[in-house]
Amino acid sequence: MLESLIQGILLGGYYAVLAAGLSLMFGVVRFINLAHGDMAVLGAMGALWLVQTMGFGVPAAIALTLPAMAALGWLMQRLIFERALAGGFLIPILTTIGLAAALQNGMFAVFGSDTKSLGAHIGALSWSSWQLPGNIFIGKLPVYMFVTAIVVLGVLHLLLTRTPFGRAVRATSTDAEAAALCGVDARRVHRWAAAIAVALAGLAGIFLALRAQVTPFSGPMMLIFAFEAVVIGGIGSLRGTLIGGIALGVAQTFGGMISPQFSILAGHCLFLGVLAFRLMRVAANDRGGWRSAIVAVFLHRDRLRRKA
Amino acid sequence: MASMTAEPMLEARGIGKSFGALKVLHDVDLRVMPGEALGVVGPNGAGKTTLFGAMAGAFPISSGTIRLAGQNLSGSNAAERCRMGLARTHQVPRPFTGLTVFENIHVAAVAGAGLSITEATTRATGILERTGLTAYANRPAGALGLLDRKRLEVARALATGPRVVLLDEIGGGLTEAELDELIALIQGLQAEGLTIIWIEHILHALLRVVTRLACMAEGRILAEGDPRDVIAHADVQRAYLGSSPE
Amino acid sequence: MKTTHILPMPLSDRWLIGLACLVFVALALLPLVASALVVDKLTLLFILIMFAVMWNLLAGYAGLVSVGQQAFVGLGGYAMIRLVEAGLPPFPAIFMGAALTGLAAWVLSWFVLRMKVGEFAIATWVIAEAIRAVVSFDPLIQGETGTSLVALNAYAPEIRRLTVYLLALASMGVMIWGTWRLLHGRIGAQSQAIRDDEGAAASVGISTFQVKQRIYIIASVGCALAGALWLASAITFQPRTAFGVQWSVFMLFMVLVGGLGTFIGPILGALLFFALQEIFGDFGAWYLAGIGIVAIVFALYLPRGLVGLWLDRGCDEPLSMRKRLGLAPGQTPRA
Amino acid sequence: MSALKISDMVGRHGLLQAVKGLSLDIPEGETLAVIGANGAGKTTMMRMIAGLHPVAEGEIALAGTPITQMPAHARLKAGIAMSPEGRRLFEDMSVRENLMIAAENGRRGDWTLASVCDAFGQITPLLDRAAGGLSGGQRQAVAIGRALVANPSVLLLDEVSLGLSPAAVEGLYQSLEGLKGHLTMIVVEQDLTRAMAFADRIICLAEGIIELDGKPQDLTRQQITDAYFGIHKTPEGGHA
Repeated sequence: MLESLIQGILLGGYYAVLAAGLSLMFGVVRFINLAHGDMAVLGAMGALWLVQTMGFGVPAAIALTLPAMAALGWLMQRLIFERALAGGFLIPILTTIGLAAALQNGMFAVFGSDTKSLGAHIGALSWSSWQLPGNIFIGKLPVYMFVTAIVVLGVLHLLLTRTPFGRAVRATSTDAEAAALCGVDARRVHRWAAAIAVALAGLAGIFLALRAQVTPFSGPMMLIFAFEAVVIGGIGSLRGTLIGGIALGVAQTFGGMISPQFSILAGHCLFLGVLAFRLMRVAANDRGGWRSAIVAVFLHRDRLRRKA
Repeated sequence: MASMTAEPMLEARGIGKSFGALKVLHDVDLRVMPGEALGVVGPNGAGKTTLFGAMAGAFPISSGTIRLAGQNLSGSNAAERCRMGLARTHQVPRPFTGLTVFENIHVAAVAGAGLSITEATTRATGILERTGLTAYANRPAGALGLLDRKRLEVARALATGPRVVLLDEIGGGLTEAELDELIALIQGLQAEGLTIIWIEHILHALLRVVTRLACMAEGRILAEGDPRDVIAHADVQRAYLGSSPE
Repeated sequence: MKTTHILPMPLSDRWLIGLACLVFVALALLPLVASALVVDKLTLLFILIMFAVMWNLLAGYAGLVSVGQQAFVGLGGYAMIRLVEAGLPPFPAIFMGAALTGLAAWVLSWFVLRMKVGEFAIATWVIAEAIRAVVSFDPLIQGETGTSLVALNAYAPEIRRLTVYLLALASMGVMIWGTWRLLHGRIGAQSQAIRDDEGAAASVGISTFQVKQRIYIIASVGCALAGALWLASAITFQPRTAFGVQWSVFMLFMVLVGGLGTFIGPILGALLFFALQEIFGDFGAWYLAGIGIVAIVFALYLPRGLVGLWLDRGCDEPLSMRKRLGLAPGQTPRA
Repeated sequence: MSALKISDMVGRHGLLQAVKGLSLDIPEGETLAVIGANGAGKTTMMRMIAGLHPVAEGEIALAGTPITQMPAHARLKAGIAMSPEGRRLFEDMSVRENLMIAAENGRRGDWTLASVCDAFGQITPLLDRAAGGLSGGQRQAVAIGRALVANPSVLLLDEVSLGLSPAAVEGLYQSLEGLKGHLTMIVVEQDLTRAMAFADRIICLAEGIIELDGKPQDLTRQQITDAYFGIHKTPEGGHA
């Protein structure tokens, strides 16, 4: 029980990194990137290629992949997303679904369909663990990944709260016009935000490759997990994203205790439950709180019956 | 006047509305008699459009009651209120851009007045004629100019077979000639006995139609009564122009 | 002279409909001469057209952009399997299954139709995933392994092929004709009004929730029917395939390329998609990646699809939903 | 030397013409007050000068340099700053951060965080509070401070006293008095008395055009009221 809880929390770090990029894109650029998961897989594939084909070490591969992913994000924003954003809400959805299909199948064509993992390249780290009192085993790799996640999110938090760039990002996301009046170029901010978001996706992909396997078609599931973490934690804050990621991780590990298939379903259920609760709360507030909402629903039904 | 003793056509009592912490309407009372034309004026942010939204059911109100010909409207949504005879136009015209002008009016006649397709066609044709939109009947509504968009707002509201229409700044941005046409249309509706509430900041246009004027500021009704008296009212002058000299 | 009538359908549209009826009859007779391969391929084409028409109804006419229609594709197939297991003959089970899926859509509609656009797109997808997970718990389905509709093996392959072909053809015909009638009726104009401006639609007396709900349920039943027919031709049911997001991606591609929100667009899009698959399908993944890039290009540079190219040349939309009013010569626009 | 020159400027909201061919020449150091009813086009005009609203036709020149096509963020660096309608503070950020953003992205000059706090004394104790929790008068002070700290040559103040208590308006104008003459100011003010007392020159907009333009001492209140309400356009008055 306690072991599952700890594992769930550690898993949450990975989900939080995955979700942070999506949340950043949504919060700052107001862009829903349905290819976010596939970009994560691309990052993983890039690192795998550097290690397996080019013979780099894992740390070097990570150090090379992340800047490349950031550059890719900047270019995507510049070449595709900016144009899609001008077309209302439908065009970004269509564009990024197309992008997702192109990435998945392109990676399949280039890298093949076998599941790949970086696990074989990090030696004992992939399976060694610490033993805690009470016969609890905690894997070293999950702990290192969790710590990395916390550090990355912490640095991102400091970047957003303490630097001129971060102020420009937050200003643009709350009120792009007012930010322009303060001399902030929203397009430049958006490009850099996209760069960070895609680099974060790449890091999440590498995490997945380290702790499990990736295939070219892992992206959609990663996107769903990222969305779930974002919605559970609430859009707009890194702390919320971390909490959402951890909640998702814990739900999945507890679900996994019942049966392996139930693991993912438990996450979906948590997500749908949170969403349903929010929708009901909005509906209730519209009618002046829970109590009057219930009264209104019943009154309403009475009148409809009278009409019929 | 006979209408003085009759039941009000539309009556708002103690309407309050808050958006989060911001209180936009404070205890607003407003009533119009059948066949009456009431004008509403007031500076930016006075809560005029919010009051219309509250009466038409665009969002729930925080307090108060609204009655249409004696019937309490609380708990009915915008569509139901429209079918009960309360129609509105929008300050910024909101045509269904993917439909033609004729279809915009037709869909309102079918949904708002419950007409059959054939009946709605007859009504829509008549309304096109009245509002001077016949020539544009088959054009997409998104391609209309501003005056025609405003006419379409009125036309669509009329198609629902209303007892009361709420007109929200339908005169803004029009040329003098366009404004004259619009006023003639509204005067015609008034002559047919339709009850009208009209928010407008073009005072000279409003004064040609309404018999009573209400001035709002900061979510409250400042003054109400004969239009000339309301304009001369010190509070109204202050709300518009700031503190009086000396 | 005052005119108070809606113009009859243009002559070109009448020709088009006449032609479509001829094609339909020809397709009904085709199995007499065509090879088994052609019949199978055409069955797939009919299924694709059904998907495209239903997704267009949902997204193009009612503005409900769903990435989760695979929920109903899969549920249609699953319901069919369950009904056959309960003793129903397979072919009636196709339709019963679709009807049951409609019931599920009715339940879901209370939840999903209250969401905003972005939430709706993703939440419908997550719901599809959740349903897939639940379905794979069913011992009959055997988790990811899936199961087969062995009951269909009771029929001779030719009979089965022909029946599925004719059922698919008939279903497609009913769906196209039904959509046509639906969109020409009250609900058609009302749903488009909601798509253009939901608040304004409510203000002219349109019951927005009810209209959206009906469209959502109809589109779900349509997808379930097409999904069950697909299962009847493919026989094997695997949750990962039946509930795969690729169904929604295909729907979206066909509708986008053909012309979102036009009647003929999704049919054109389905034909094009089918043709692309026939020509380039052998390139496998590269072909699918190409489809993705085509989708990006269309979304960014030709968002109104192939029909948009036609409209941009100032031509009228073929088989338009527009109600046109007959105008006397003096009543034509001044400008 | 004109600080800002606007020639035949037209601005649209979709198909609506909100500003209909407006020309205006503002000399350096002048304080111009803009009055007019709702929908007269005041805010659209201000937004067009600041670069937030596209100029459909016409030209804007800042100290002789055309800036018509320049985006808003670049105009700040060129020397135009605005306190917009509704203040538009970044509510989740502290007052200090609100000021820092403009300071970091604006021009360098005499105005710094410290000198803004000196000029608007009421800001100093608020620096570390969230902007969302301020009163109307405090918000307006911060919004003006945020515009000043970018060291503009032209300062635009939209709806200066809208929604403020009389005491807050009084305090604000006392601070603004100190700015007069040092930079060019365009002020949208609903309070006519205030506008006449404060500005060097007044224009009255009605339905997108300049209905009246003159020095406060040359204009009567009656002239302004008529221009404002457009009462001379009633049928009895005939079309002017």
